[in-house]
Amino acid sequence: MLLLVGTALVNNVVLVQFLGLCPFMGVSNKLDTALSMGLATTFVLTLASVAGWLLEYFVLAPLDLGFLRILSFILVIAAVVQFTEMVIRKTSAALHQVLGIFLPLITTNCAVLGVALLNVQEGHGFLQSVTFGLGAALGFTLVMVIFAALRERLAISNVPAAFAGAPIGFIVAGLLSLAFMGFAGLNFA
Amino acid sequence: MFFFMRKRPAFKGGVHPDDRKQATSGLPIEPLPLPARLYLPVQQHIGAAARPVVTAGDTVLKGQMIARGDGAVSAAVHAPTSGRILAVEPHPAPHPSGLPVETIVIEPDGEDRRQEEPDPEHALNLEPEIIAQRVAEAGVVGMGGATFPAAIKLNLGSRHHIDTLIINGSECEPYLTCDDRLMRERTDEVVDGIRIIRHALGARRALVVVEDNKPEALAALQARLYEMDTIEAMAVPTRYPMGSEKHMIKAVTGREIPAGKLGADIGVIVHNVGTAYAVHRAVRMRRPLISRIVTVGGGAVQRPANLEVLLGTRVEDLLAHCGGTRQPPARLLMGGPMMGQVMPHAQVPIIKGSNGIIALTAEEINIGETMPCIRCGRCVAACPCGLMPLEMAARIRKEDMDGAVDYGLMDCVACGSCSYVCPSHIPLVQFFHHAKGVLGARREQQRRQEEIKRLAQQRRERQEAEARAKAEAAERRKAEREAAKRKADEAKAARAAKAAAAKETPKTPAADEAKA
Amino acid sequence: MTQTTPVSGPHTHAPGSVAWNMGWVTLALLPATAFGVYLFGWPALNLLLITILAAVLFEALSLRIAGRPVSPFLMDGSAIVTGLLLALTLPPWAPWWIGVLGAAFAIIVGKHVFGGLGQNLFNPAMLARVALLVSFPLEMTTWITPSPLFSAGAPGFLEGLAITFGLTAVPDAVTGATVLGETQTGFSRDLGLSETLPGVYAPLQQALGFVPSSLGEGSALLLLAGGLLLMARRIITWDIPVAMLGTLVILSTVFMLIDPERYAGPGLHLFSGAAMLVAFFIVTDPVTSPSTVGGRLLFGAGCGLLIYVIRTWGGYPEGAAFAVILMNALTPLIDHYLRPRTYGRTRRGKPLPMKSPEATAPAQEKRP
Amino acid sequence: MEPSLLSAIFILTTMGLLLGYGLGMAAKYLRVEKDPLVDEIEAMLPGTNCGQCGLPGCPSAAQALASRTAPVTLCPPGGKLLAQQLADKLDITVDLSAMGEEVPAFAVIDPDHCNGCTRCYKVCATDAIMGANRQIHTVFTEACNGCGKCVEVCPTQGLTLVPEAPSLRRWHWPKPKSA
Repeated sequence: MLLLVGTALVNNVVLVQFLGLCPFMGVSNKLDTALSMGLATTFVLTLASVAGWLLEYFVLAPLDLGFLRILSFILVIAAVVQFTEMVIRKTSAALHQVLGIFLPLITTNCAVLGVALLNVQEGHGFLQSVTFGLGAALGFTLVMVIFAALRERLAISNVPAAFAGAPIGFIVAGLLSLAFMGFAGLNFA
Repeated sequence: MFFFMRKRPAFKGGVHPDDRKQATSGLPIEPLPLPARLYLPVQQHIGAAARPVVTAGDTVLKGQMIARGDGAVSAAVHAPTSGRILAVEPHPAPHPSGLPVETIVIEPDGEDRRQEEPDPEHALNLEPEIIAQRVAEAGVVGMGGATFPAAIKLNLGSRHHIDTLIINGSECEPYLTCDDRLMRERTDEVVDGIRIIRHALGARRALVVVEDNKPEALAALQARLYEMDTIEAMAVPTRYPMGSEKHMIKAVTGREIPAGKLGADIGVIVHNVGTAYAVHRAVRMRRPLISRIVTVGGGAVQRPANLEVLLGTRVEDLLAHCGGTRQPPARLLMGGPMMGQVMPHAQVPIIKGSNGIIALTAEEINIGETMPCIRCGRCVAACPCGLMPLEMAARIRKEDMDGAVDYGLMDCVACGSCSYVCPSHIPLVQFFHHAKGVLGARREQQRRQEEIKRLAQQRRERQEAEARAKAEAAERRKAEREAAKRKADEAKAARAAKAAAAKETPKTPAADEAKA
Repeated sequence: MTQTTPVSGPHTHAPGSVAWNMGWVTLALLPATAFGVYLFGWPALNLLLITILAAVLFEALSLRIAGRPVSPFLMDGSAIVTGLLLALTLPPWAPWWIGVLGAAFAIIVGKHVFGGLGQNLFNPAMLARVALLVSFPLEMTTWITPSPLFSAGAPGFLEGLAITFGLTAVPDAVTGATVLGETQTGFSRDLGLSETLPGVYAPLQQALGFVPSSLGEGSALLLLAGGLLLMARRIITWDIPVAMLGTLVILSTVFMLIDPERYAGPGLHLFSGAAMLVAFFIVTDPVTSPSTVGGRLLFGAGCGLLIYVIRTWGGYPEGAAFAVILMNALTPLIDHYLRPRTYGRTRRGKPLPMKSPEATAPAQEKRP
Repeated sequence: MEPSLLSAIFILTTMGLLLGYGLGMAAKYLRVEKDPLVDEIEAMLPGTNCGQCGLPGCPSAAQALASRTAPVTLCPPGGKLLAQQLADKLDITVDLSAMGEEVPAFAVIDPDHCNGCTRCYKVCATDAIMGANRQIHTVFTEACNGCGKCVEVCPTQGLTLVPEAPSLRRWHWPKPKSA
């Protein structure tokens, strides 16, 4: 449980470890698309960390094919993402049309691969890697939703033309990570 | 200190503007002398404009109908006095835009000869339909400012089970005292009007609702209603917008009208005190609606007063009667300061819905420079409909009208409480009026585009039908020509065969040629 | 001149304006500021004036760059309030460039980048304080033991100028740690509260403010008085301060009952650090707090919770600034979901169901 | 070839095959027909094929919009309203302030110039013009959407596009100035 809160808040995937920034900036214009993007990434990320662990301990470690780790992880993640995209296209074409290019882009989302690799690097057991993956994904979704609400508020306020759109988005993201520094050194000892 | 002991608030939100009625609440109603000209617009009510039935040069009697209601939702217009019709032409309408409206101009002849009127008769044994029909003929509309044709509400009685009739005597707008004076000086006629309306609607009980800042009116009504069991007078706390139909129903019965429904759907109908008085004169006295009581007030008026004014009298005549203005008013309003409208100039006529002419000075308006919205939430607390004015205004500012509708723009009754409390002096209500106007224009454009798409579709089908018909016709003609050719070939072949046969029998060819 | 162009809506208005609000906020802050200046002497006054002046200058500069009319916006006093609030949270003898840099960050990045008054997402003063705390930890944590203005050890006017403009180093003898700082170091040397507190914490003294603290946060009682004045004048609403201080008290009492050695009591949490200043003057900033009562209650409770979490388990002794910024980030989310119930609709927005069955019985037969 | 290289190639190929097969099955099971977007956009367009967008007709305009090769402001008869709807549909934000708050305009025939040549009502997409051979023609303002094709065709310049006069019914409040 502590690990879950730790990865979600203290070293949040996006704002502290700066992973997965491109969907974070790209899909956060509207609150509901950000939420669905977050959920899609949670689904993929948790599956990826589970698959990562299985691959590591049943295939790569016994045959010490460590060098294959990134390649095989990416293969599995791509498959899971492709599957997710098909499910979303089938269930709601509107959502698929809105998420657009960012859905297949989850494959290249550095948070997904990053978390899977971190799992192996930290030597997490099965349960730990699942909670780590879930915590990172929940952190990602939480921050996506907060950031989307902030950007929706910016959309209706008259931001000066020079800053409108992406620039103010980057500034707010910076300030948000400044705020998340407050959680630095948080330990429930 | 006794904050908690106050009984359940009448409704959420609302504001407490200083009512500033002292200037005119003590003054009795005084009639306005006959003006030189009367300008009667054909559009004095909600719904379709009335259709004029007189032309320039006709002479009319007092009370004669000069424009007939057009269609279901409309109201007739009558001549306020006898005289000659000068013209039926566009004149400036009593509207902030200053745009013209079709107006019937009457030149009074001063004799005030009345149309022969059937004598008054006992109204309470009339059928509701007849009452509604008389009210419609008399051109009675909601006198509180909404000007909705009253007859339609009376007919609602037959289609819905009405258990409560509320007579709105709250008059929550500052400065206005016309209803107050009406209730005090003409209590009997008002009560009689209420009995007629209650009878027409078949309502179980009727409540006359008066705000507690008008004790004399309340006392007058209670004295008169003492022996009646079905009609009572009821005091409600002074709070703006108590006069709004939705909030009066909530304050009196505790029930809320579901969104998109009418008061009648939950068994409640609201009429203004002025409407009750007009119904009394229409049904019992058989007099059409030709005059109304108008409060002339505001800091810029020399001598504020409550005047009984013929419809069509120009505002400049009222102001002249009240001694003109001490200083040019910052804003000349028709109606109260909260929901009233700015008049472009004083050459606009009084119509059925104008309950007040208020000439305000700049201090009274407390004009402040508009600053950006600081999201303080006072407008959210003040909104009696439970909306978020700041969010709606922010979206309208960004031309996102649908976003404003999602935040409840269509539930807004434009009472003005939010703009009243806004520390940044933002004209929130004008944003909402603008948005509703744009959405109305869009719906109109959408309707026209569908219409044009249908026409284009029709034309295409007509052209295809024509083309098909032409093709078939060409087909048929070709077929006929072939048939004809074929017949001709056969005939030629037959003739050739006969000719050949004739060669073998030379003796009879001459006869054949002569015959052929 | 009579109004001829169409102007809609109410033609009368309640008293009050943005400048009026800001004026009252400044007034309510004066007692605490004066006490802070008295407590920490000339350097504190210098820092205060420099910060406010810098804030006003940067406001004018930003307005000119944005091409906005300078006078109405400058006169509304929002820059003065931001400068004042920022100065009150700084260490009393901080060097002048801390004040100027903080004012620049607050006004430019905190407010005008978003589009000026009313458009910013985070409280400018707190944003600047967080930025300064993270970038200049040393200058931001040199606390001074109080040496009242004209008492013996206090620096004179010239010395004050020298300290503020960094000519002479701050003598170590004078520095001291705030109570929260003391408890933090105590835990790092795993001393229980019973050992560290007696030497440092005297409740009455703490409340009155004769303790090392930042410029304006010392006297909790004066801040409380200012806050109640604002509430009485209806400039701020009661919901956020009550929710925040309430949550802080409840959490600290519960945890104190669990383990008094590890967790400080409500008294210390309320009267130490920035709790009072934040509760009445910073968290109630209308621009960055939700606009519904329910939203504000949740917002206040969130601030109280985060302040407690960061103070007790976090890395920084004083978490108020971070807590405010984090909750400001949540405000758009709170406003999005917590909306008032519209008349005639259920809380989810659907029209109310028709309670009494639609009796369409024609009126005839029930005629009396 | 060391054994680990061999096993690496073997593992990757099997995983590739396995996952490929799994996705193939999923693709068949989750198939979706033609992209319904084009028909929806076409349904939104006025359908008068007036060609003012520079494309031969509304179906090809819909095609261009779906493939995002044409801007949403391409359809003058549709005006600002259609542009806004198309922008929402294709989920692109577009700055509509460039399109003026246009007032609907109608064709009006100047009786002195009209010689009844009937060229205009042949080309009118919505049959808004009525008139027989060598008779003076009139325009139904209700049916005319101001596409302007008849104005070009008229030999005697008798046809002009006139904006609708402001009326009390169509007037609405201007947007207030905000600080």
